[in-house]
Amino acid sequence: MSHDHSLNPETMPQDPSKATMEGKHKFLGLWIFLGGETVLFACLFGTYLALKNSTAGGPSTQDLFGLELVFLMTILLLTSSLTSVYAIYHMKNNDFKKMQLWFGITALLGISFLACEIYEFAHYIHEYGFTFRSSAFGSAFYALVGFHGGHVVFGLSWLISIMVRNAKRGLSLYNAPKYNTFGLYWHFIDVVWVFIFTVVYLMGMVS
Amino acid sequence: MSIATTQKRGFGAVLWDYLTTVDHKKVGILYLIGGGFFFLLGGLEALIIRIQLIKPENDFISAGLYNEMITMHGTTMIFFAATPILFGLMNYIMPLQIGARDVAFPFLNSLGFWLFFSGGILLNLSWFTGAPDAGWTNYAPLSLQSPGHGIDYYVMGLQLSGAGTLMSGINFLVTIVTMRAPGMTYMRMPLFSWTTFVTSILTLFAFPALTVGLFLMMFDRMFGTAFFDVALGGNTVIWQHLFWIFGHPEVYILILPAFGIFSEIIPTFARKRLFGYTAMVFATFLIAFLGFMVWAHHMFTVGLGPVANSIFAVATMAIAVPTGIKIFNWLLTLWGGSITINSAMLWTLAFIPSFTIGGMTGVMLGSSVADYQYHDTYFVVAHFHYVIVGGVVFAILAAMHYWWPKMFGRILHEGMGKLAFWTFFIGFHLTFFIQHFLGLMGMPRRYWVFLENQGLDTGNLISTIGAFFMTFGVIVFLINVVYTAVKGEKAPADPWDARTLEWTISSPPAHYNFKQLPLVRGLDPLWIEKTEGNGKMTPAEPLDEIHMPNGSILPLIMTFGFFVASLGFIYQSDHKTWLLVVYVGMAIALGSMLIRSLKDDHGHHITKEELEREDD
Amino acid sequence: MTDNTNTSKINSFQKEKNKDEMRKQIVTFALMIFFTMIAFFAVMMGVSSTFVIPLILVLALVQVGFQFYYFMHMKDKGHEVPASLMYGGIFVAFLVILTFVAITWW
Amino acid sequence: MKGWMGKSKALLLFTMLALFLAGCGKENLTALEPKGYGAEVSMDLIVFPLMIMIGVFIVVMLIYVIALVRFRKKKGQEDFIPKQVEGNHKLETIWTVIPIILVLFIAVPTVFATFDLADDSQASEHINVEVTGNQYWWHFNYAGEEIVTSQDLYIPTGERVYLNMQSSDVIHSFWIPSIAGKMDVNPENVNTMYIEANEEGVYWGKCAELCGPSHSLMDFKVVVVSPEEYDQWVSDMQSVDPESVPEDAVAQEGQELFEANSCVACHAIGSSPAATGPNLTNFGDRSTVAGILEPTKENLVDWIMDPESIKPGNKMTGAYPSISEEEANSIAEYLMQLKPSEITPESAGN
Ligand code: HEA
Ligand code: HEA
Ligand SMILES: [Cu+2]
Repeated sequence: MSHDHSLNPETMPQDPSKATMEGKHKFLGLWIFLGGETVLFACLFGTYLALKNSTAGGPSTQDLFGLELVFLMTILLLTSSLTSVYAIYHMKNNDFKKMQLWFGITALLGISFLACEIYEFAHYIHEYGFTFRSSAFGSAFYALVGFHGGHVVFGLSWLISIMVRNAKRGLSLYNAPKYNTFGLYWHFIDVVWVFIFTVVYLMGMVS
Repeated sequence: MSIATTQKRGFGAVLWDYLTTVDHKKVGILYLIGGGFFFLLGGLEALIIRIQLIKPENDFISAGLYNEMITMHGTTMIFFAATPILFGLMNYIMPLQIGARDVAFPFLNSLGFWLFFSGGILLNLSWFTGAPDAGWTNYAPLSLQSPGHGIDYYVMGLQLSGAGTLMSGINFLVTIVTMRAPGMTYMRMPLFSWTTFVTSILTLFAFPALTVGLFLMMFDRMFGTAFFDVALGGNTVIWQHLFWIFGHPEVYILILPAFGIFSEIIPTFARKRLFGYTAMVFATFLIAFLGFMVWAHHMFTVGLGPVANSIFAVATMAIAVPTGIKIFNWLLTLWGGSITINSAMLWTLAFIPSFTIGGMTGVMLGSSVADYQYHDTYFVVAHFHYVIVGGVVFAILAAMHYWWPKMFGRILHEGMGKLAFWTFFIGFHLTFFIQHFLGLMGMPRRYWVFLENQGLDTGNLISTIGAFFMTFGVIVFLINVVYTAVKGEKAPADPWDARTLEWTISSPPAHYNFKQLPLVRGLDPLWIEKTEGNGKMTPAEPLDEIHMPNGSILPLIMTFGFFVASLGFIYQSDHKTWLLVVYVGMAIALGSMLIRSLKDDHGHHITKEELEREDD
Repeated sequence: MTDNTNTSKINSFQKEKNKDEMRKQIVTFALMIFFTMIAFFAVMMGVSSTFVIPLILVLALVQVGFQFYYFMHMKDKGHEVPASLMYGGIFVAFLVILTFVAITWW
Repeated sequence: MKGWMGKSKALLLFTMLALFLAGCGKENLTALEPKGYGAEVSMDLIVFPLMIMIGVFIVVMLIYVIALVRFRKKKGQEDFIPKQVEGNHKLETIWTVIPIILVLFIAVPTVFATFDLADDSQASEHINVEVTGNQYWWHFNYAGEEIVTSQDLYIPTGERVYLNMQSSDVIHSFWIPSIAGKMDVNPENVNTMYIEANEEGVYWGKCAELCGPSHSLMDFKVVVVSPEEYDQWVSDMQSVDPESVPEDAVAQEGQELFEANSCVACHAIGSSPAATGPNLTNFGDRSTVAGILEPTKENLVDWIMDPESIKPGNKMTGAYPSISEEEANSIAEYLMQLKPSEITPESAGN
């Protein structure tokens, strides 16, 4: 068949994710989107920085944050970035099973990160009564960190749906770009987190 | 031929075709229809504003309704008329100009359109329950205090359409980067394609700021957060920054495509290559770059302090330089040419002085200390209508006359074109020139009434009369459209003896645009072939089957889901059962996304035989 | 299709190249973890804020540089467009944050 | 057509200049005839750039008109193909460099003036007034003087008056076109500006930031008097006895009604800085009722009876039990006789 995109040793290109026009489009499109997301997060960071001292008598950064959990979350997310790189590495070697495996690990790490975040928020709400309505600081904190969390949720759903969808199909020129684009997105989530743990948590603990 | 078959199909089939289309040309036409509709609506609102201000202390409409009227006029015109009409033109023309069969993301393209359209509909639904009334700039805390759901409609409507616009921007960028025809290097791209590219970059970086601003506004209004709530430590100036970080680039999102349009029309009708092409491209980038560094010129009176005011004042004035480069390059393109003046060219020629006046008042506004007087007066209203109407609206009308034959296969009637032009042009200057003085004479903007004995009566009367002239012009144009559709002269492929690729294919083009991709040998490829070759493009590839995407109803369904969810969000603050509507809406939207990602869609192929058969 | 046979038949030069790159990425990762630890450690030790804030910000920037250039391949050929748009985004982001830090409050 | 267009532009320019030189608008409202320091500084930066713009515009139009006249497609030369010029470095340099220079001409004085008008280092040596913007009226509290007024701001000629402005609700903007440019009045911070008037008179002030339905009705007045008269006014205002009982019987009844209907809950008489409603200490001297109406008793009665019909969305509507016309009349009588000073807008030359 002339339109069969599935791979065999003879048709295997150097980088299956960029062998088709569609693949290239997706990849470039996501990159460009990330350029826009940079501004989006900058606006949230800006808002947070402007409002972080407006606690309206409620708890402040130093009252709330504990670094142990944040450190754990950071390691989880950074590691998930590495595992996704591993997965892409296997994709380039056309090793579908290993790719799925490493992406699976990535998903697990992402889920654990999310679990920590949910625990953290619940802790603030129950222990300190600190919600997004408490003060301008509260609003800005939950908006920024929550928006990032939302990205993680979206990334996970994306990953899981392509993994499930393609579980039985093997690697092809049609689905390789999807994995690759996802990988890019996931790294970006990591980038944002690096700034969050630095600007929100670490700088919040220094005063 | 394919047009003939289109005409023979029933109304239902045509409708279904448009609802499911992913063809960039049809999406473009949808944008034009949608944007045109909202332009009429916005114009009607403008007319009501002007009638209210025809005499002092008039009570044609009430104070509350007046504020709703200006808010809806500004919002509708900027977000739902000017921007989408320009995006429609980009959609239709840009792929043809760069020699592409399609855009990079056809599905996303149609989703972008539907999101824009549903946003506009959502916003206008608010007329039934109370429209937003805090100005198109929607400053907090006035917008937080506004009773009813008007502002909520504003927030959700703009959020929907903003998402659509962002998608289109990304789509255009990828299309231009990856899909140029063989030989179409960046520096051979027509200026309209260049401005599409730069406009898309602006969209990409500007709209996220609006998205965030609207999110914060939505949460403050609907879920009780405190971003702008001073009592809990919030800060209303944050909204102003976010709005203008978006808002100023937005005005360049409007004007740059307009510049692109004029840069196509002037060379065509002067029969002369665009003077200083490289400088034009460079100036476009410079305007975009500077456009991100001036937003606080809308906030000179906020009290940001002299340092910030000075920096932003100087940066603002700097934009005069690249814009001046453009103006002079157009003039020098005319110089030494062989100029034909028809309707398209009339709008173009009228643009140059009109926009120059608007730009120059812009530079005057940029002088922060003078702006302490100008700010929030009719002087500003005059400035921005001079640049927007004299720049953007003139450009849209010029483009309509210029590209109408390409898009619809018929040429607009010249006589009516000229009549519409002259009445609109005269009306425009009548309406807005006098407003400079009204402003300086002490008339602030957004005034429901002006009092007697303040020396403002005559000016306002003249201004209103002008608005009626403009209305007449618009109506003549509408009649022209109908007349042309019924009786218009059929258009050949290249009615204007033009220079760029879109004129190498039939009017209107086949749905795959180019049977064989053309080989581009330089700037103004068609012109080159006309003067050096046989007048036809050399194909860059043998005739072969063409891969095209499949149509899909999913974008519409997805949009419908978001639309329903937005309504739910708006009303859930009244009663929590509305959350159900949110869930249903989101389920529809996410469900169709899921279908989209699970169902493989490889598109379809047009076989070689079919293509050969279509060969006349 | 059976993966194992496929893998073995892939151009061995290409495979070597992939492996090489993977090795670099692991080094990158190790460095990132290392930087993270320094940042957390500095804050927990209560180093003076005039010193620690610039330090952690620089560490964050370097880490993000690694992510972009190695993990996201921005250093590779064919990434000119993404790179320039990313720089554009970063430029706007910089202006935005500068504003909110410097002039939102009086 | 081309000729027509050129001429119409020239005509427009000419009318513009004519209007400009003649000065236009109401003299105590227009920004074009400055009567104070801020307005003068702004005016300089309006006129000078305008001159540059007119110059640039003439150049643009010259090239434009000549090009259109000379290079129209000629009859009999339909196939003429002009020379395809790519560009011209010399020209392009010229029209890049000259605008840069022109812009610098505007930018430099702008920066100086910006710093000049933002200078509040001498605030403590001058009169300071706390200005509060409210939907839809203005409150003035003379710092350290125990004087409070609303709607009418009294200032002496030739002296800087520092205004420290904050809003109690939404953003407003304080603007007296003939005396100084505007400054926003924000809810979250105090903005300071100074005004300095040269000529005695009563000047119109306006709210310039959309603040609700009656935004266009949020006018106020600045009463500029000589320094001696100002001192007189200050001492008059300071010696007001808020408890004093009017002589006229109707007015006495009005005073009782004023208290019984809880008008006093919002409206202070005397120097109380409370600002729920406008301070009425010198109501009889006011230049307007409600900021916009002629200062007559009939207008005041109308206002008290139904403020909503006069200023839609105002905060007084519904704040008190409904009142009969007769009662309103008595209250009006009481308020109109609150005339603590000889120095009034009328004496300042309304
Ligand atoms: C298409 C839309 C558009 C365009 C292109 C522009 C272009 C410009 N605008 Fe305008 N502007 C608006 C739309 C636009 N604006 C809107 C909608 C508002 C109000 C929003 C609201 O509050 O509701 C606004 C408000 C606005 C303000 C705020 C006023 C206030 O609220 O107080 C300022 C202040 O600096 C300003 C400046 C400028 C400048 C310097 C340019 C420059 O880009 C102009 C450059 C062009 C020229 C200068 C002419 C050609 C040049 C030459 C011939 C060369 C030689 C010239 C010189 C040496 C001077 N604009
Ligand atoms: C693209 C932008 C755009 C365009 C094209 C226009 C076009 C016009 N605008 Fe304006 N305007 C704005 C953007 C725009 N405007 C913005 C952003 C504001 C600020 C809002 C705010 O303060 O928040 C504003 C504010 C504004 C004001 C100030 C209101 C105030 O401050 O109180 C005025 C007053 O004269 C005005 C007038 C006009 C007029 C007469 C036109 C004319 O050019 C319109 C011409 C068109 C028509 C006259 C259409 C005629 C057609 C019909 C009547 C047919 C109708 C038929 C059907 C519906 C089937 N506009
Ligand atoms: Cu602007």
